[in-house]
Amino acid sequence: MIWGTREARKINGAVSKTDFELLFGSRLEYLDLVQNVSENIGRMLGLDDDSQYWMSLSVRESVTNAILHGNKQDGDKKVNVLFSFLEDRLVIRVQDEGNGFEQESLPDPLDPENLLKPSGRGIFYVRSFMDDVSYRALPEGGWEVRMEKRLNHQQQGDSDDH
Amino acid sequence: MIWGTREARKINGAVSKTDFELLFGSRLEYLDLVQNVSENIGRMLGLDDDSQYWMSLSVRESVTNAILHGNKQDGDKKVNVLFSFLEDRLVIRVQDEGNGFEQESLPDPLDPENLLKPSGRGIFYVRSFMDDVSYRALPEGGWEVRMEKRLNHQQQGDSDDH
Amino acid sequence: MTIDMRKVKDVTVLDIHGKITIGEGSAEIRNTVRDLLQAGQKKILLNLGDVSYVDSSGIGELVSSYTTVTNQGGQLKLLNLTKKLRELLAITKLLTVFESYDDEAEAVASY
Amino acid sequence: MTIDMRKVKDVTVLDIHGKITIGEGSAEIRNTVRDLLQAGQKKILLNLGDVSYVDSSGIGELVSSYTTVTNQGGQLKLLNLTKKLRELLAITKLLTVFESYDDEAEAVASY
Ligand SMILES: Nc1ncnc2c1ncn2[C@@H]1O[C@H](COP(=O)(O)OP(=O)(O)O)[C@@H](O)[C@H]1O
Ligand SMILES: Nc1ncnc2c1ncn2[C@@H]1O[C@H](COP(=O)(O)OP(=O)(O)O)[C@@H](O)[C@H]1O
Repeated sequence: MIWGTREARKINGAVSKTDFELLFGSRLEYLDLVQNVSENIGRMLGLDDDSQYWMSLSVRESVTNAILHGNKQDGDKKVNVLFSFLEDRLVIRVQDEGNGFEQESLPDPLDPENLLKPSGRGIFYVRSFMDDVSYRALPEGGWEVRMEKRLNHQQQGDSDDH
Repeated sequence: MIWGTREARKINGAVSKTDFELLFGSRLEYLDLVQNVSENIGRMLGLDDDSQYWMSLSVRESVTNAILHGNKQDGDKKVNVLFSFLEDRLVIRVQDEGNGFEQESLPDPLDPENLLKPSGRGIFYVRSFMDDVSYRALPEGGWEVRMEKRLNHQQQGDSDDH
Repeated sequence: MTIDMRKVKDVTVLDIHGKITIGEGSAEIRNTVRDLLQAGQKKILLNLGDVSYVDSSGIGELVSSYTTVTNQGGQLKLLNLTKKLRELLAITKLLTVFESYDDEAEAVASY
Repeated sequence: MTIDMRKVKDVTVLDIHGKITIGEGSAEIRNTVRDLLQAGQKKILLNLGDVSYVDSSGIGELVSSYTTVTNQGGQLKLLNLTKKLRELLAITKLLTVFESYDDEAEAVASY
């Protein structure tokens, strides 16, 4: 691919500008597709294979939560995934139509009493793999998870020639 | 993948309902991504490899036209690709912010005098590979290409088990 | 996801293929394990070498299979962790919970 | 897209790798062909066996390379068409315009 991080630097604009956006009904069947788009976006921006993998896993986990917890699998409620390609980082926002959660009240999956719980690790993984993660209630209603992944410009050129 | 044409039949709704939607600035750099999403959607719906290929090539050609002719590569103008998963067919609509064209005035690329022209084959390919193609000016402004691909339910089961 | 079952000495090996994710029938492992326990098979080895993808729900699936087996006095161990799965287990401090092997004969001998 | 150039007898073979599409520097073939003509090389063979993708703009690129060469009294032929590319050429009635081969020696001998 000719287009690598060099071009990604040119793509730009304000922090809030969305470059590529997905909008879909709350169906778990779309998870593979969303993960795949995320991987391809990572590749397009020159992320190395591992970073692509963990970034798209983080998107997948966040979209899973949006579908299950935010929209409660109501197929008529939408999930919106917004990608912003900034000079030095990829910003991804996952929005659902639910009421969100209180960050402070989330149990810590590493706490010995939670270690063997069958759930409660998704957000922890996202926070581990992404460079910055924050949450907010949207002014127009709904909930947003915002994640950042720094782009590693040292790798510029690696993905330029095939 | 567990999800194949069997599930695709269940996904449904009115003809105009959009199930999966892409929205992005008018940049040719996104063509690979859009094509890839289309291929994955084709796979998810149980299209065979060849049909996936020609369907996603048709989407790619239509998005190329939306970017080049509709939005004249103005990065601030958006292209919208809307996928509707119907019981028996996939409907894809590609929308841009331009004024469209008159179908009757399009030169026929098979006409001997056009055979060696360097351009003018995109729409012809789309019409060849898709089952139904139509165009319209959008009431809110902009232009839409609407394409249908029939789903081949005989192949049900082929893609169910991996 | 598909599961193949085979017996090596007195150990039941479950060869898991495909994805262990929320959309992909992730309760299947748990159910298979429960059936084995009911049939009195308490030495269970999950071969994960052909697993292409695991999400947090899949990790939860492995954990709940583990606790179910342990609670009934059995042993559930893991075989052929991929690099990515190992990392997912490591950062949630589960790598030390599970006994895991890269060699099947060694795994079978460990019960 | 990348282009490797080599000489087989008096024929210049261009090995095209990757995609011939609108985003992918599709004018490169045309430019290379023009340079060859200027250097007096009029027997040109495009080896498309390693081309992964072609869109309508890529087809246009092949056509305009062909007309440029023909207009200057040269010959441009195609080698190793993939099944998909063959179909794209066929439905736009271009398969009969281009001379194409699946065997390089045969292609070279045909000039
Ligand atoms: N988008 C969301 N909307 C509402 N609640 C959420 C959302 N995402 C996460 N949560 C809450 O946070 C909890 C922890 O999420 P997570 O760490 O992904 O684990 P799990 O989904 O396995 O419970 C969820 O159980 C849910 O209560
Ligand atoms: N979305 C569009 N908006 C405006 N004009 C269009 C659009 N799509 C196609 N056209 C017109 O139709 C013509 C034929 O398109 P096409 O068959 O794809 O060939 P090409 O793009 O190579 O010219 C274009 O040259 C353009 O004038």
